[in-house]
Amino acid sequence: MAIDAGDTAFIIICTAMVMLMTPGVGLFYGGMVRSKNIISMIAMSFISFAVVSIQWVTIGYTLSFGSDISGFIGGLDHLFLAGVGLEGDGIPDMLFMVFQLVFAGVTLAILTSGVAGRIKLSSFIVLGILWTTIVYDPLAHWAWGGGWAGELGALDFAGGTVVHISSGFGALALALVIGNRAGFGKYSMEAENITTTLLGGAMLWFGWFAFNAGSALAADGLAVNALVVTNVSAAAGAITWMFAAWAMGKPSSLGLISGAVAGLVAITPASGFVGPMAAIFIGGFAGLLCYGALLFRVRKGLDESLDAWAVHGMGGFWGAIATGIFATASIGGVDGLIYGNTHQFLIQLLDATVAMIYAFVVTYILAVIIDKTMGLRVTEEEEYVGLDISQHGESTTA
Amino acid sequence: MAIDAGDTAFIIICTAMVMLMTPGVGLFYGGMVRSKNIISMIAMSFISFAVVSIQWVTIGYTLSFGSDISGFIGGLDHLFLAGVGLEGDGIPDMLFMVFQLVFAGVTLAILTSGVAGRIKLSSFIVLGILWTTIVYDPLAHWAWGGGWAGELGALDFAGGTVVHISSGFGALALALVIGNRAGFGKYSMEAENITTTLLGGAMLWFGWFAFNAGSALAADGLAVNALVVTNVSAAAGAITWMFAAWAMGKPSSLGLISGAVAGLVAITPASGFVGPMAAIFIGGFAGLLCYGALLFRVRKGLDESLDAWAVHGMGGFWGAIATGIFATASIGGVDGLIYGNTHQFLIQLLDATVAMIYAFVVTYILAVIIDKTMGLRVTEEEEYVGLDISQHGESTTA
Amino acid sequence: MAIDAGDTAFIIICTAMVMLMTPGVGLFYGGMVRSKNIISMIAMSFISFAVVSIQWVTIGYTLSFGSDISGFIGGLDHLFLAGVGLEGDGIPDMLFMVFQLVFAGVTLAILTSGVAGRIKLSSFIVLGILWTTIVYDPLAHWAWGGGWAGELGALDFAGGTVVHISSGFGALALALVIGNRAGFGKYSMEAENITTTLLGGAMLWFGWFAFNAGSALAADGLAVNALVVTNVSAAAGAITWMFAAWAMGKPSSLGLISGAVAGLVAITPASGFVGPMAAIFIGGFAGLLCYGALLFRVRKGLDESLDAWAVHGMGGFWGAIATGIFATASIGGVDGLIYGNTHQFLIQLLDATVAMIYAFVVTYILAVIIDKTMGLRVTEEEEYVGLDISQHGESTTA
Amino acid sequence: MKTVKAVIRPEKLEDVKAALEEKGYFAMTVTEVKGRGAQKGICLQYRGKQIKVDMIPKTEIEMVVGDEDVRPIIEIVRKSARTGKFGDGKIFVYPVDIVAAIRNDDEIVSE
Amino acid sequence: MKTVKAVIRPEKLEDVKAALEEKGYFAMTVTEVKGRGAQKGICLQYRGKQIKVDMIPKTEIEMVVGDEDVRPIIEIVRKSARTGKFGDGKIFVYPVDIVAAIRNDDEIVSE
Amino acid sequence: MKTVKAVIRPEKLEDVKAALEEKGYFAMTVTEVKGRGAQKGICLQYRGKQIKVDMIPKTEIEMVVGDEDVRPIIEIVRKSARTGKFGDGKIFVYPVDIVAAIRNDDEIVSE
Ligand SMILES: Nc1ncnc2c1ncn2[C@@H]1O[C@H](COP(=O)(O)OP(=O)(O)O)[C@@H](O)[C@H]1O
Ligand SMILES: Nc1ncnc2c1ncn2[C@@H]1O[C@H](COP(=O)(O)OP(=O)(O)O)[C@@H](O)[C@H]1O
Ligand SMILES: Nc1ncnc2c1ncn2[C@@H]1O[C@H](COP(=O)(O)OP(=O)(O)O)[C@@H](O)[C@H]1O
Repeated sequence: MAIDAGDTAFIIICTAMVMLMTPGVGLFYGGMVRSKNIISMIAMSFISFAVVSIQWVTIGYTLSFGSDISGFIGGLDHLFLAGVGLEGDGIPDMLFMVFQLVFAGVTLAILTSGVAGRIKLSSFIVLGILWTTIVYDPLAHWAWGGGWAGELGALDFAGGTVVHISSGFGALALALVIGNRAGFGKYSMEAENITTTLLGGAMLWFGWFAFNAGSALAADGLAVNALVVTNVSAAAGAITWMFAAWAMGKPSSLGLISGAVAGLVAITPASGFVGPMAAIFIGGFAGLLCYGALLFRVRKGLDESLDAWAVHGMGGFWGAIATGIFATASIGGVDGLIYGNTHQFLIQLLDATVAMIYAFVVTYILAVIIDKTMGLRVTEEEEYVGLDISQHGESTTA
Repeated sequence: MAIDAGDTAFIIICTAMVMLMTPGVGLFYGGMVRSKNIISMIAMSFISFAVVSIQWVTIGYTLSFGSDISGFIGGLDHLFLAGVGLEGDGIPDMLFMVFQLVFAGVTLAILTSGVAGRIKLSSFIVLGILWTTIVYDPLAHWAWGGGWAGELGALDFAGGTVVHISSGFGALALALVIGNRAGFGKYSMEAENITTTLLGGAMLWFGWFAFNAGSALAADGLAVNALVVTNVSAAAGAITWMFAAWAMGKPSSLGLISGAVAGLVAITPASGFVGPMAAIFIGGFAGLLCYGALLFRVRKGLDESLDAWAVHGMGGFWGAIATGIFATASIGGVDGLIYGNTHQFLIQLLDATVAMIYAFVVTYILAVIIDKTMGLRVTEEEEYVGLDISQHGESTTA
Repeated sequence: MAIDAGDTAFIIICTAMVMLMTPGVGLFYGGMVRSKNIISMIAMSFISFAVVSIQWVTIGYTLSFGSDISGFIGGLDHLFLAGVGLEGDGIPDMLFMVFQLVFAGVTLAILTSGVAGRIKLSSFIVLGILWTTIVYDPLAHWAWGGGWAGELGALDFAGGTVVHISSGFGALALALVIGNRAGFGKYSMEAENITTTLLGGAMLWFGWFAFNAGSALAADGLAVNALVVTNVSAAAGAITWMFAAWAMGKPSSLGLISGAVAGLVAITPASGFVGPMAAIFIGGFAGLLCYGALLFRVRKGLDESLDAWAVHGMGGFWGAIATGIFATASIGGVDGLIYGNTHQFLIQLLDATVAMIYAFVVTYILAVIIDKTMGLRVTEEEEYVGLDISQHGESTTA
Repeated sequence: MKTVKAVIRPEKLEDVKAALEEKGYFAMTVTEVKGRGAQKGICLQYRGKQIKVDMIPKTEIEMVVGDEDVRPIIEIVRKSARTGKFGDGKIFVYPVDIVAAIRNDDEIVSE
Repeated sequence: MKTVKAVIRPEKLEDVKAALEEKGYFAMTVTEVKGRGAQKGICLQYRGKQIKVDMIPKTEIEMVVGDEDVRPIIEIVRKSARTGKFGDGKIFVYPVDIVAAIRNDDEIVSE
Repeated sequence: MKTVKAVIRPEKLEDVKAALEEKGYFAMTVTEVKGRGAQKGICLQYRGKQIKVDMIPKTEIEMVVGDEDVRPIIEIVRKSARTGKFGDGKIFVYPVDIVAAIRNDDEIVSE
């Protein structure tokens, strides 16, 4: 099959839209921290994207999509993009490469939230490069690059395990290693720039259409299905979280937008396999589940600061399972539990569990090593004045 | 005709871009209210989008595009998207459905401006669901779903009556029922976050390209024409409003961006029927007309708070008429008044007038009913502290 | 060749994305000035876009793309878009026209940075219309409209000379004529809204994909190549500038984002001619070069206020040269210096030098004339209270 | 010399400024603050349970004036800023020892 | 009447407010400020050379109270705002001549 | 003890801080304010009619110091903040009764 202009147009634009999610993550998280750390949060998203951009075109792509080695990792045949050309099947190979690049970039940006307001910039850069190489790249290979999970038949349409379970449980591990922010639980650490968070959330919602629909890799009915279920799931998540928060107090806008993100996360692996009515349930349940996880996390006194674990980790896990429950052969060719396919459900459970354990354990070890060598955390005084000044020499008020 | 990848790519992306207009509306309006209500304005745009997303895939789409009942409303054949598949003519039916969904979402968001800073959140949610069902859905059916207006030959390329007259005159009715903000005309209620408004305006301008060009439902010459006239009209509106404001005082940036929106509104129904030079006139005149309407509204002491009536209502009315004046068969197959087709002009006048009356009257009655039952307005104290705190329990300064 | 839906979809969306770069420029620069001038910076970007939109459809397009007159300028055959139809080769002629329009708009917006915080609005409007007509339009004609540079074989894929050298050296000329801001070098003039700048930078990065990839005018392999090298170059520029700034002090987020823009500028002319590995070098070197140029400018005590010269002027110059060095026939059909084609290198050098001189000299003369007639600069008191209040009657704090 | 410091409703600032101007009092310094009075802030009824919103945005006006101007200013502010509801604010008067201009060497030393 | 003005760590505001409330002190005006103390700000070690970060965000609480309340308030603020590290802040007490309500004509004149 | 409060041009803050530091005066609290002086703000000529821009952003510096430091500080601020044009600002000096540290129990009580 030759290059199709429609499909190529589609994936080029989707690539740009997914790229916009990375600063979107930065703004989303930046609004949630105290003003003294807002530049740091946004800057880390840009830095994540920049370093992954270089890592991916040199080594990352080939580790993920090079010829399979034991189901675990890709070979080095595409080192420095060797053999990745402007020809391809429907879309150029090079376009597939860059579409995958933007996924890797945004995943690392999500990871930053667990260490908000206390990580040393230099250590973050080193950690980030290593993390994307030894956590993200294998996971991408497993699911999409010919690795064991894909071979087994695990379904992950747009990255429930690869992007969300990895970053969510990774952030949890990081938060455990780096420790709570100074004064956590004693001082107020309320979101200080909610409008920034809402703007970031809007950018995420927008970009997510490309994230999921683009994962069809063609402008076809499957892409349209992904588009529709993505939107419906986000809306349902926003609504359930909002009402749950309302029942316990006030319907905060942070709850609303967090619920939308929860819905978006949960539908990600499922978006090529389920229909709109299932999506209402998947998203609506994600809103409740992730809100519950957040409350649990707070009760435990754990400073996984901006809830990547609760939203991306737990939401991603639910999404992987939900794919095994609600998948229908009429859309993606595979049936799930409710259509009698217990097998698929078990595969999903296995895949999600392995991804969760791998991401958590490897991230934990990596963080400990960096902590012992470079030191993961800024000094108390640097944390006190904020990372904007201490790491970047900048401040939002002149 | 089968699915075309180019057209499908186009409308998927357009859907995402129009979706972005909804938070764009939130930011646009959020910047214009006092800081104590900014979260409320943005949150209401997200809530509008979320509830309409669910309403549309359950009941709204079929009311608008189900098989026609007496020219007034669609039947229930597509309830819960029954029969809306991934196949279609050029683009999948499901894609048409979701492209229409984002229009319905942004329309409700525009409506919120009339009640800025004083509506009870719970009442807004109920009002919003009912409004989209009994005002928006019929209007969409009339114009595009096989209803009387479309049958009569009324032209509304991208929603001059459906989106703008409905929300503009609806906002006027709401403002009349809910009453002026406390202290209106006595206190200063200046825009407090102008850069936020400008950002929202940029998102609107951007999304409007998809709104109008996407309404061609194909990536063809007609879409390109819509793109070009949309931009030209926006530019002309920005310029005339700016100079009119300059003549009376200062060329405020709010005037500039309001003029751009006026130009965008006015060209909306006309964008598939007129050429670029007519668009300069349509947009330029819209800038002056809407600015005049705003001044009139202020003189009357009426707190239609953020001028949805002046800009969307009057701009949409002008656009519907202007379509009847400037339409040229060489672009959209129909001639207007200046090419001797008085008939078309009268149809446009009729269509716009009926839409205006329907939207105003039904919204008014709906608002009165909700006011008598749930109460539309917050208490004086809640209004005083602002909706951010009183409705959402949040604040922009920590 | 007939209209292709895929290509048309692609360029319509690219047009919208490039349009978004104009407010992106406004936000990018707006965050870098003191808060009393932020509205002014953003408003000037909108005004640039609005006036160029009208100029382009009336006279600008034909001056650039009308039938060639002596290699210098286009004839008046397309005055008021005469003969620009909805048919075409791959994409409609009208679409090519509007895609070019958004380039012209953003270029004028970049120019505003040289006179930040001290230009009279009325003078800027007059200057802007004249500048786009006598500087931008000829340059566009030379490169893409059949003018001498294109005929000679100069390569400028997406506007290195036309957009960046012109605006960068133009801004330098303007800054020299208008003089430094009051108190420059004595008072602190630090960026006061860095998050706004980062948001603007994100919009630029996003839009630039369309700027460069769209310049292929088709959704094909060449567009994909442009997309990939654009991203890689931006990432490399961000990284090198950040580390250079780190070596001299702190890795500021402003440095990071400025480096990304430097990388984006430099790859612009080269994006259809070089591969990803060359792009790493081009962008990485641009980060260092532009940072060096900035330091040089500061040492000279010259208030080219927001470094359009250092980033766009010098970055664009480097990009033009780099195209002549790294071009490879396997991508764009032409080889550069490293493949032994000295000739191409010399053409690039000539083209960039002529563009630089032309832009600088003509802008300088134009600025002097306007200064002598209307006066370019606001009064000292107006500058002191800020352009937001003095030119627009608005303020960011109510 | 005395400093008159008035904490008022933000939306009353324009009225207060206008009323002061009319009587020839121009010089002032204005700060955005938040505050609560003896009423412990505002209580919003919320599903049965009360939510107390303290720390309401207020505007603080500070004017350094001659001793004889204190009374008239207090009256002007009261008249122009009063709504009669809780939250109207307070006026505090402080002694000032020295008032010195920066532009030139003008100085007034109290006593 | 006296004005007690305390410059504290922003993150301690909630604690201080709660501690004051407990003893019946509600009325206050709060301002966001920046400041540095005699320690000349915080010194960050940065690649060998020291970078001084002065002007750290602080929160200023102002309470106008009767003379007899000054001591208790100082103690409460000290207890609730103290961490024992540099940067805890300072309390200043000023004399006040007049306290006047805007809502009604209530007034207290010192002396 | 006295409080010296200077309202200056925001762009002069760095100069004033540097000049004060040089003489050993570090401790200060800084607030963003807006203000107008006796000149009634700045008048912009605008198409014949004048537009008055009052309420120009200013920076307020507050320093609590010993009585003997008041004079030197006034002079330093004047020297470093003066441009000679309207809008340079004002310095006010207030009496202070008590200065109390929060970090420890240090206290100075003015006589
Ligand atoms: N004793 C006080 N000390 C400091 N500020 C006060 C005091 N009393 C009132 N204020 C300030 O004045 C504002 C208005 O006071 P409030 O008690 O609401 O007025 P009223 O008594 O008319 O209701 C408060 O928000 C607070 O900022
Ligand atoms: N003499 C002073 N004048 C004005 N403000 C002061 C003075 N001393 C301290 N402050 C304010 O108090 C804050 C905390 O002071 P600091 O010296 O850090 O406390 P500590 O002495 O406990 O370290 C400073 O940031 C400043 O705002
Ligand atoms: N009497 C006053 N009371 C309170 N603030 C004052 C007073 N006079 C001046 N200020 C403050 O000082 C600032 C500068 O005063 P200004 O009159 O402009 O100085 P100059 O007299 O040198 O022109 C004002 O903006 C205001 O904030």
